[in-house]
Amino acid sequence: MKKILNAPSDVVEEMMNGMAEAHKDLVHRVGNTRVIARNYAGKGKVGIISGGGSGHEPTHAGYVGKGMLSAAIFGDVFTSPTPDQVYEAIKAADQGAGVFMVVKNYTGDVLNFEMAKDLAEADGIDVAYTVTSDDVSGGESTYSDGRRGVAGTLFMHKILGYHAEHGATLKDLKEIAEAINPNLATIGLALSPATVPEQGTPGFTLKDDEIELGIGIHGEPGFEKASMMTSKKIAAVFYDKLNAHLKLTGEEELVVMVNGMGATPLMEQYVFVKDVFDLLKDKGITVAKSYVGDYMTSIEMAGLSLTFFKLDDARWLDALNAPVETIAW
Amino acid sequence: MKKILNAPSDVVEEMMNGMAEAHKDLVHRVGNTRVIARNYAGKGKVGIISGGGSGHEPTHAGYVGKGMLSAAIFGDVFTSPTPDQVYEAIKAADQGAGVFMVVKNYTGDVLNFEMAKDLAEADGIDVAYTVTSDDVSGGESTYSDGRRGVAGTLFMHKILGYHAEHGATLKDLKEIAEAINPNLATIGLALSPATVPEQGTPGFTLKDDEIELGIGIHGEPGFEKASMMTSKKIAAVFYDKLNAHLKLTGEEELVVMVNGMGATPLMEQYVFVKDVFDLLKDKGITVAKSYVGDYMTSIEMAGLSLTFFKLDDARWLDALNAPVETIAW
Amino acid sequence: MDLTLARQWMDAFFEDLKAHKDYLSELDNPIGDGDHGINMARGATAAQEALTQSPPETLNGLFKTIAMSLLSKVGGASGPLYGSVFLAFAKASLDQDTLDDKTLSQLFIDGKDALMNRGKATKGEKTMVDVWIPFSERFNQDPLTKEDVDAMVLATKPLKATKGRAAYLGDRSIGHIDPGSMSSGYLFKTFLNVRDHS
Amino acid sequence: MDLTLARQWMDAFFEDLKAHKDYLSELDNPIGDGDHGINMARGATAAQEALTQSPPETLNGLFKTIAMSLLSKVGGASGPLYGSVFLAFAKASLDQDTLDDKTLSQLFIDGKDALMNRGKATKGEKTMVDVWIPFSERFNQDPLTKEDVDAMVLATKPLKATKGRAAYLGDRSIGHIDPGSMSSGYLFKTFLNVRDHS
Ligand SMILES: Nc1ncnc2c1ncn2[C@@H]1O[C@H](COP(=O)(O)OP(=O)(O)O)[C@@H](O)[C@H]1O
Ligand SMILES: Nc1ncnc2c1ncn2[C@@H]1O[C@H](COP(=O)(O)OP(=O)(O)O)[C@@H](O)[C@H]1O
Ligand SMILES: [Mg+2]
Ligand SMILES: [Mg+2]
Ligand SMILES: [Mg+2]
Ligand SMILES: [Mg+2]
Repeated sequence: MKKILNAPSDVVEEMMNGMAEAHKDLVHRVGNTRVIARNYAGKGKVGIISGGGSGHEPTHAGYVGKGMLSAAIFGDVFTSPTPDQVYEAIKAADQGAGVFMVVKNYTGDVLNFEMAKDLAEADGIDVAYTVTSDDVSGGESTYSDGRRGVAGTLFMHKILGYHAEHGATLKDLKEIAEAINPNLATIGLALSPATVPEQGTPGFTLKDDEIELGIGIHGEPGFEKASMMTSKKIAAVFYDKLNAHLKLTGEEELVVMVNGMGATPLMEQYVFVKDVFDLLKDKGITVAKSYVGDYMTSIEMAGLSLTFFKLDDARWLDALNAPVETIAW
Repeated sequence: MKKILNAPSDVVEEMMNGMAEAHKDLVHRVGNTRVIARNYAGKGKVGIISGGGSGHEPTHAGYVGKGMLSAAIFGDVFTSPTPDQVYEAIKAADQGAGVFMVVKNYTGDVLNFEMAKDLAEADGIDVAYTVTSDDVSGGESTYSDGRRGVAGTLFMHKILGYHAEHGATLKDLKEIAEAINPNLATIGLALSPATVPEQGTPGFTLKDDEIELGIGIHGEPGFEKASMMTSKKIAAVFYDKLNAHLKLTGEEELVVMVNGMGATPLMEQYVFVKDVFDLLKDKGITVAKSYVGDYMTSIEMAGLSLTFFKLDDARWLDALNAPVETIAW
Repeated sequence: MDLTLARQWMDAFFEDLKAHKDYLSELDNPIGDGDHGINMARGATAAQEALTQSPPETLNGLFKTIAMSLLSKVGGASGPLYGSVFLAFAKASLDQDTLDDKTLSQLFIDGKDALMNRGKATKGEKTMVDVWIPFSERFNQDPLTKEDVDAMVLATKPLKATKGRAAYLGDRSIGHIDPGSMSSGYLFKTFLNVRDHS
Repeated sequence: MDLTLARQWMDAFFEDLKAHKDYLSELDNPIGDGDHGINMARGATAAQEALTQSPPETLNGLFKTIAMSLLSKVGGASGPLYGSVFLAFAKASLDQDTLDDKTLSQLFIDGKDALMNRGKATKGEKTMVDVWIPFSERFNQDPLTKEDVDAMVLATKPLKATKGRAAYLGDRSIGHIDPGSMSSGYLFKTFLNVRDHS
């Protein structure tokens, strides 16, 4: 393992401190907790929080700021945060109107956030939450744990953050979140693995010409190992998977996100997004907006994910287009 | 070589098209040229252009937009653009007040931009330029080619872009550029190499526990191969190199940039910037602003660079703080 | 089983978790994210520290301290799950100085119920539930041995996961031992060991 | 040397560049960025295409077409440098139907001057200037052989670079052949070959 670190066990602490100090105009670390909160309070408005294991930077703290998240919780690398820390974020985010949690669908995340909700409610803070599950690599799983929350979650952050800033209640936000979730679909692939600093060895291995399709953001295996293929071919495979979920007719408007997993250069991401655009054009589908870059990473994993967000509601686009004051959006 | 591509020889074309289409609200490709220009014209103002080899994304096109660059030229990967293409950018950027070129100190870049200037002047367009040379890995070289232009160049883009937007003339910009350049100092390191798609094999090799200090953004060897060391130690080595050039007294205000080379996750970059902050605090030096992220990459090289920008002129900070409308700043 | 013995049990469990840290993570690699050992070892260390710092004076206090340590240190799925189990243990041992066989049996049943309540997993979904159900059910019937526990853990191998991270793998989860079941196995085996050697 | 022969020379040069594409890039790896072969081969292909598309009818036209192709296709340092060289060749052969030895000598001197003018490099800085100076100076004196050219190219090996990318290496540039000198060597050797076999 070759990484720029001091002690591997201190990596989350040190990263948090670096982040808070580098961007002190926007955010701060809450005491000694695993929480980074925005400086802008948003008095009287619902706070939006999110979090999960570390190693997905700039997710989540990169999206903390006016118009998006109120606070983010850092778990250990690839490990859900603990309930006491989520509760710290709830307290930091609460400005009198309650706190809405955006949880990605991982058993650990769901359980820990739920426990934090129990703790907060015992202290009289209203908490509601949504669980995103945009990953379609498992196909149409009938069991709830089969679909992970991945990069599409960021649209949830952005849109809920916009509405919270404009005075939405917990109930409003829950409704908006439930309307959004079925319109999100993401699929990813890996070319090379990530190494958790405390583990020191890669989470999986791939041969020289091998890729893993449908991989998760923690290196969870995908639906298929395949030989390296062209960008055009990957775009076609991904399109089919996303389409199987979204059932596109050609009438719809999409928001597209190509998300780099960490080590994949923008060069490849832009080559790929062009192939996606060409495919969508063939199908007659309109791209209303697109995002390309490292939004939700998997440490230094090489690979990318593709998210389609079907714009069932035209107001979602306005919410996406609104300015925010964050580190990384 | 495992990359998400179609034909390696088409990578620049395809990347440009992807970039232009993904961000069509901000930029467009100029015909079939190797130029991406901003949609905002800036009538009557000096245009600022920059460019170089591809493979440094989001540099340069990511910084094209209102308040920063007017246009960017894409050379082949790690290869200077040709004079005819630079000339296309000059034509696209010229809004009647001439064009200012920001050139990084590489023989190829300088020669090709100079030739383009000759071409443009023959057609009656006024052109001035500056050559940035912020890389201090060669020590205080007496020969002009010893110092490369690297990530510090981006502060030049930002500040000149701001002044151009506010009506500065070519002459003004040349003066500002010459005042800035000596206050920029950058030093980088690599943990693993980059592969130019058309070459297919890494540009250099490093052993499992080996790093290269002072590396350039094209994989040019640095001043020393060393064993892997802690982030704190790297910060100390880099500080000494930058200090040798800037001769810091402890009185000054700095802008700090930690720039990821491509494959190095933000996690490591934030750990490292914290060590830099701690060092600067010890020396009594104030950090006025800081940047952390992949600003000027070297395809999928792992590593980072550290830039100190000494704020000799307080107006530079205002220029840095001004908003821009670009893909990646 | 009194406080001293229960404390011995817990210490043996924590030592086992730390000793098998790498092994538990390795089990988590092919069907999870390779951190189960790290998570549990972190929790074990924290719990041991908490117990040393303010040694509990009751069985209830022992299990509660452990529950809070695991909750706040383990993270991942196993944190709240084991946390809930030990909260249930604490509840079941409230006002008890020693745990007789009947209370112990209830304790394991309550632990299993808390686990299933928190995690919503049922039998056969390839989670630690699949060792908690047989262990708590058979506890009162047979004289359970360490070999029995090993067999329960091993029985998770052919299962297809439909809960937890391993569920993302579908059929590819078949043929691997469930890491959480292995760590629960340590809990059961250290229990049998302490009980049988006292 | 008339147009036909000059065209043969140029074609031989381009074929050499393409044939040694990988070798030239390999030379550029340790002291540069490993693209000299790619750059020159790209230029060679472009020049050959341009020459096929509209075959030049004069020596001046031949060299000018090549200059423009290299300028617009090579990129890197070598693009404008070779571009300037061939622009100088074009100028030196203006209104000439054949190149006698005196004109040829002047042609190489003008090429060298254009190169030095554009690149600002002087003797001993480990650039192609270090083969252009001896070749153009000795052209009129000795009957130069391919072995002489090889020796000139090899003589760049012990030099320390102070111009171009290799300058970033300081002392570490010593001990490597300069790639641009190698490609210029191909230009000289194909010249000698075409001249001597006609
Ligand atoms: N819903 C659930 N109910 C019971 N146990 C579960 C559930 N989900 C996961 N587990 C257990 O948790 C173990 C994984 O724990 P761990 O690796 O620490 O957490 P994570 O999966 O978050 O990385 C699995 O082996 C399984 O036994
Ligand atoms: N200032 C200069 N004058 C003359 N030749 C130079 C100069 N700088 C570089 N060169 C030549 O250019 C060659 C490198 O060309 P190339 O690799 O194609 O370009 P780049 O260095 O931009 O990648 C060097 O080997 C050297 O011979
Ligand atoms: Mg985990
Ligand atoms: Mg080059
Ligand atoms: Mg795990
Ligand atoms: Mg080169």
